[in-house]
Amino acid sequence: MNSAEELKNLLPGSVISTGLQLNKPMAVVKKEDLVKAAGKAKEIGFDHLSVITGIDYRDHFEVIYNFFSYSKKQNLAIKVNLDHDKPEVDSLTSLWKGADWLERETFDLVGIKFIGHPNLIRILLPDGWNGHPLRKDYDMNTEQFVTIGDNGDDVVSPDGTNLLRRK
Amino acid sequence: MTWISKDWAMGGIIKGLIVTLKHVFRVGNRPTVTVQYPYEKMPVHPRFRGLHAIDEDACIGCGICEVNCPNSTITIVKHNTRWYPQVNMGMCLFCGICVDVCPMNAMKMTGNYELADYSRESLIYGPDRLLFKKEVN
Amino acid sequence: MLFLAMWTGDIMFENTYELIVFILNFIGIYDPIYNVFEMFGLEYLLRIIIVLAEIAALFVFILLTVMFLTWMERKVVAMVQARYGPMVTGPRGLLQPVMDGVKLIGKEDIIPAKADRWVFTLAPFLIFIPALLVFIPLPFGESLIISDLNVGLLYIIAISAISPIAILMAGWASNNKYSLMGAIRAVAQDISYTIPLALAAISVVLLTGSLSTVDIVTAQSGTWFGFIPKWFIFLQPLGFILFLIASIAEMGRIPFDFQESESELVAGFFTEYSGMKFAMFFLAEYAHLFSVSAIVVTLFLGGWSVPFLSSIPATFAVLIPIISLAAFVIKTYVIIFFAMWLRDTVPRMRIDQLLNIGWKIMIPLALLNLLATAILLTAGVF
Amino acid sequence: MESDELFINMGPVHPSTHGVARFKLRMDGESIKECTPVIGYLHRGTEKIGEMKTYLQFIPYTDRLDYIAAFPNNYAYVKAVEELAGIEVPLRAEYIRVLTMELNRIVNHIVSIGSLLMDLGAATMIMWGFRERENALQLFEMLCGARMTFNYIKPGGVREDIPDGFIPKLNEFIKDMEKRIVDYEQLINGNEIFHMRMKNIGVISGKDAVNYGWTGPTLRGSGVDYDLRKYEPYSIYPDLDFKVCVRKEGDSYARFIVRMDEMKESLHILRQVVDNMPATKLISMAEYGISPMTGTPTAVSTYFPRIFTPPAGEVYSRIEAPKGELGFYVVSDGTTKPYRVKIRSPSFCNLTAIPSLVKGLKIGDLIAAFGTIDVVLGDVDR
Amino acid sequence: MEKGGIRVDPVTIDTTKIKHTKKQPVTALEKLNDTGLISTLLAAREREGMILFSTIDQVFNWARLSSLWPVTSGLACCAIEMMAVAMAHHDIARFGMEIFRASPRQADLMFVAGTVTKRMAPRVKQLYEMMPDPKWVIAVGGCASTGGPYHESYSVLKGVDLIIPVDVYIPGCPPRPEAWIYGVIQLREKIKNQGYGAKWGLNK
Repeated sequence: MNSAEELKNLLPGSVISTGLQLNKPMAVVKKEDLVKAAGKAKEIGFDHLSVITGIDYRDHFEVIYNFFSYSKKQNLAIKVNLDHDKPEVDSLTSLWKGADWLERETFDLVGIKFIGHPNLIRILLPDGWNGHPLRKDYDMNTEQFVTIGDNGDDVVSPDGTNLLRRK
Repeated sequence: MTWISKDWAMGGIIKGLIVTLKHVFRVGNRPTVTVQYPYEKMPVHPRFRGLHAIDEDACIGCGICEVNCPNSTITIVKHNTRWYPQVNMGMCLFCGICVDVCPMNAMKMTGNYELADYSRESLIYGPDRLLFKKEVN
Repeated sequence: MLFLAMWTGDIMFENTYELIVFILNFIGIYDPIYNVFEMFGLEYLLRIIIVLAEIAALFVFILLTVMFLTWMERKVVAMVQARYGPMVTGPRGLLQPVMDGVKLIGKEDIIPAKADRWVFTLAPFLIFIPALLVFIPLPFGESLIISDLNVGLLYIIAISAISPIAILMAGWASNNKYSLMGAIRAVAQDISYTIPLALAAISVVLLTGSLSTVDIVTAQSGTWFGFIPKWFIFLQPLGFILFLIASIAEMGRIPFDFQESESELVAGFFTEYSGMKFAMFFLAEYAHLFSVSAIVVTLFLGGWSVPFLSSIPATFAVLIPIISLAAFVIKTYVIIFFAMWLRDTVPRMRIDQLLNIGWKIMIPLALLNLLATAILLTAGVF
Repeated sequence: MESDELFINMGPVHPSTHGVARFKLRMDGESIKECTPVIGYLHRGTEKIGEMKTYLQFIPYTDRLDYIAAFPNNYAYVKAVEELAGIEVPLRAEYIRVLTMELNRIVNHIVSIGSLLMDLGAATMIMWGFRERENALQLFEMLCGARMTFNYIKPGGVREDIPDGFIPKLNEFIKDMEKRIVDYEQLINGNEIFHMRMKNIGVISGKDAVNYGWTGPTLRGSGVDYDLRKYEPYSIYPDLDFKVCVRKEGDSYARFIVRMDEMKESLHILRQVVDNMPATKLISMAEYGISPMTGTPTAVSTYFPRIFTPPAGEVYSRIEAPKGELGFYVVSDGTTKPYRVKIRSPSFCNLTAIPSLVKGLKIGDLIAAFGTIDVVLGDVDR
Repeated sequence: MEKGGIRVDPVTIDTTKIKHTKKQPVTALEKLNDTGLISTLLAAREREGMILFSTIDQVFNWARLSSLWPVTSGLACCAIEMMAVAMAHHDIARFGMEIFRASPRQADLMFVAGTVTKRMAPRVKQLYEMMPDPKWVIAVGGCASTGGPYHESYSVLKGVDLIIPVDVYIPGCPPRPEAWIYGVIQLREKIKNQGYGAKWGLNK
C-alpha cells in the first residue's frame, strides 16, 4: 500500500482519488480539505514540503504539493483542482513555515490565491506587475518597466521614458 | 562571558600565519599561477565553444541550425550566391546545439574568444566573417 | 677632520635644523646667506625657510612612502595569493600608485545633494593633516627629527585622537546610513583602543622617565651581556603585544577594519567620497600605517638605534645617520609587513567582540602591565 | 533603553549579497530587529522560457540557474525528461555524469567557502579556492567546451565521451586538491577570530530546518542525516561508497564544516568513479546523429531525434545538488515542448529561513549566516 | 574525432601535454609600449599636435587607462567569471584593476556582468549615475549586450545600452576571463584616443 492509499484510508471523505505521478504516489484532494489532508500527512510522517507547483490548464488550475518523509523515506504528492474563475485554496503556512515563500511564488507567477497566508504579496516580480506570467493567457507583447519609488521600493510603470535612453 | 574560550592561545591564527608565509616564499609547490594573458595564453581545448566557423562548401543553408537554436541567434542570409547562417554573437549562448544538429557537419565552433567590440552592431557576424574553406588535400 | 669629529659624539644635534645649519656652515655658505638676511633684519625668515624646507622634505618623504606602501600592500597580497599584482604600469607595476593618484586628481568631485557641504569638505583635510603632523616628533635617525618635543609621546597620542573627530564628521556629513554607521564604529573603536595604547606607552615612559621620543630611543641603545639589544620589547613583552594589537586597531586594518568593513558597510565612512577627497582618506590611511608602525619601533624596538653601533670604528662614524635611518626604516617595514601579513590571514571581528576585547581584556591587561612595571621599577629590578 | 530605529536598505547592489539580493533591515543600533529579504532582482522568467522551448533547447537554460554548479542542474532536468520518456542511459555515461557532478560539487563548495571568508574580510581563501577552481574549470572545458555553462548532459547520455588525457589530469587534480584542502584547513578551521564569528551564530534546530524546507549541507549542519544520494539513490550512487557528512550544532560553523567534509567525500567519490568507469568508449552525439544505423548500444546518446516528444504525463524528479534538493516538475502534453516546467531550487527554499535566523544578531552575523546558507541568486530568482 | 577534419582550431594542441604558450615582449621598448605610455603620446599628438592641452591630455589618459577601478556589482553568471578574472589565474591586478570599490563614488568602470532584469534596470542606471566622471561601462556577456538568452523573457531588459551608454561589449555566455581581459584592453585602447575632457563634452 503506498502512501497515497494510506492517506485515503485515513481520510476517505477528503481524498477523491489516488494514482501515480509517474512513479510517485499522488492523492487528489478536495480543495476544502487540503489543510486537513496535509495535516494528516504531516502526522503520518511527511515532514518535508518539497515544492508547490501551480499549473494553468486553461479550463482549471491544479496545485500540486510534493511531500517527503525523512523517517519513512517515502514520497507523497497531493493535488488540488481549482476553478479557473476563482483560483483560491487554503494556505499551508500554519503547518510549514517553508510554505510561505513557495505559496507567494505560486501566487506571483500563476496567480493562485492562498487564503490565510499572512503576507501574500508578489515575491519575484515587483508589486503592481500586470498579470501572472505563467498563465497561458499572459500577454508577452506588452512591455512593463520598473522604476524606483520613494523608499527604495519598486514601482511598475507602463512606459519606460524615465529609464530608457533610446528605444 | 561566552566570548571567552580556550582559543585565546591564538594557535589557530599562528598556524594560518605560517601557511600564508609559506605562500609568500613559495615553499613547497605553491607557485604563482598567473597566466599573463596578453603575453602568454592559456591553452584553448579543442572542444572549446567560441566563435562559429562555417564550412563554405559543406553548408547547404538548410536552416536546421536556425530552427534549433534556442535563442534565435542564427538567421540565414544570402552571401554571394548562396545562403549561409549569420550569427549574432551578442545573443549567442555558446551552447553548441547548432553544431550538434548540423546535418552536413558544416558548422564548427573555434577556440577564438577575442570578440570584444565597441558597438552592438559589430557583434553580428555575417557569413563574410564566419566562412572558411576546408583545405583539400 | 672636524666633520668626522662631530660624529664621534663630541657635538650632538638636537634636531634636523641644527644639522642643516651645521652642514651649511661646514660647506661655508651659511654665513654669506645669513649676512644677506641680516642686512634686512630678517634673520628669523631664514630660520623659517629652513624649517619649511625640512617639512617639505618630510612631506615628500611621507608621500613617497605612502605611495610605495600602497604598491607594497598590493604586492604582498598578491604574493600570499599566488599571483603577481600590478605588473603592466612601470617596472613590476611600480608606477601604479602614481597613476592612481593622477587619475584621482582628474576625477569628478561629487558632493551629495543632501550632504553638509562644509563639514563634508573639511573632513578629509582634518584627517590628512594630523596624519602628517604625527611625524613631527618622530626620530627617523640620529639627529633626523623635526622637533624633539619634551612631551613628544603625549603629542603623538593627542594628535592621533583628532582622527576620530574627522571620521565622525565625514560619516555624519555624508548623509548616508552606511557612512554614519562606519563612523560610529570607527569612533567607538578608536576610543576603546586608545586607552590600552596609551597605558602600554606609559609603561615605557615609566622605564625612561621621559616623554621625549629621543630620550626613549637613546635609553634603548646598547646591549645587555653584549648580545641582547636593550630594547623595551624584552622588558615589556606584554606591553609590546598590547601596543601592537591596539595600534593595528588604531590603523583600522583587518581584523579591526570597522571604519571601512567593505562587505558590511560598503566603504564605511568614506562611502560618499570621490576623487581627491577620497585620495586624501586613502593617503591618510597609509600614512597612519607608517606612523603607527614607526611609533611601535620607537617605543619597543629601539627606534633608530642599532645594537652594536658603538663598536663601529670611528672612521665609519660618518655613516651613523645613514645607518640609523636605514635601521629605523627596516624595522618599521618589518612591522608594516606584519600588519599586511596579518591582514591576509585573518577574517574581520564583529564590532561587539572587538569592543569586548578592548574593554574587558586589553585594558585590564594594560593596567596590570603598568602596575607590574611600577612595582618592579620601585623594587629596582629594571 | 529605547532608541530610534534605523532602517537600512542593504542591496541589491552590495558587496556581500552574492549578487542582487536585497535586505530591508530594521536596526536597533547594530542589532537587527527585523530582516525582510526582497528577492526577484534576477528573475529572468526561466520557467516561462521552459514552456517556450523544446526539451533539448531548454537544457542550456538550466545551466544558468545555479551558475556555480551547472552540471547538477543539467542532470536534474535531463533526469526528469528521461523519467518522463523512459530513456535508458549507458553505464559509462552515468559514470561521466556523476564524475562531472561531483567535480562540480567541489567547485561549488570552494566558491561558497571562499565567498563566505571574503565577506568576513579574509580575501586569501577565495583566491586560493579559485586557483583550484580554475584547474577544475580547465577539466570542464576539456570535457565539454565551456567553463560554466556546459550543456553537456543530454537525455540518453552525455554530449561527448571524455577526451584523451582527461583522466590523468583529473587524477592530478584530485591529488593536488587533497593537499590544498589541508592548506585551507590550516588557514581557517582553527582561526580563533573565525570561531568567534561563526560558532553559536545563526543556530537552527533540525526540526525547524525541516519545517523551513531546508535541504542539502545546510540541513545536514543541523543534525538531520539526509542525503538524496544515499537514501533516494539515483544514477550510480548506490554502487559508490561515501558517507553523509552531518554536524549536530546547527550553527554557521557546522554548516561550514559540513561543506569542508563534503569536499573530501567528493574527492573520495571521484577516485572511485575513475577506478570503476567502464572502458567501452562512447560515440559522440554529433556522429551518432549523422549515421544512426552504425550506432552501438554504448552510444553516448541513444538515438535522439531532432523532434522529441515524450508521452503525456507529469513527473517530479529531484537530485542532491551541491546546495540541496534540486527538483524539476515537468508536465508534458505530448508535444515537442513541455507544458509546464517548475523548478524547485534549493537556494530559494533555504533562503526562507533568513528572517528568523538573523533576528537579534548583528549586521556582520547576517553576512556570515547568509554566506553559510550559500545561495546563488540565479537559483533563487530563476 | 572529427569527421573529415572540418573542425578548425586556431591553436592545435595536444591535450595531454598542456603548457603555457609564452610570448613575452621582446624589447624594453615593446614592454614600455604595453604600459600604454608611448601609444598614448602618439595618439594624442596625432589628434591635437604637441600643445599644452594635449600634454595634460596624455598624462591623464595614461593615468586613467592604467588605473581603472571597477565597481563591485555582479548581477548574474558573469559575476562569477568577474571573480575569476580578479583571482590568481588571470589576475586583473596586473593592470592595476584589482581594487574593486564597493562604493560607486570611487569607481571608474562598471562591468555590467549579467542579466539586467526590468526590476534591476533602474538600479543599474542609478549606480551608473552615482559614479563620478570620467566613467566607462563594459557590457559583459550576451545578457547585458542584447538581452542574450533571455531576450524573449517578460522580465529582462534587452540590452543594458538601452539605459546607459556602453563603451565595450564582450560577447560570451559567460565570456572566458581572457576574453574579459581582451575587452579591458579594448577599453584601454579607447581611452588612449580620448581628447581632453571628452567625457565632459568639452571637445570631441
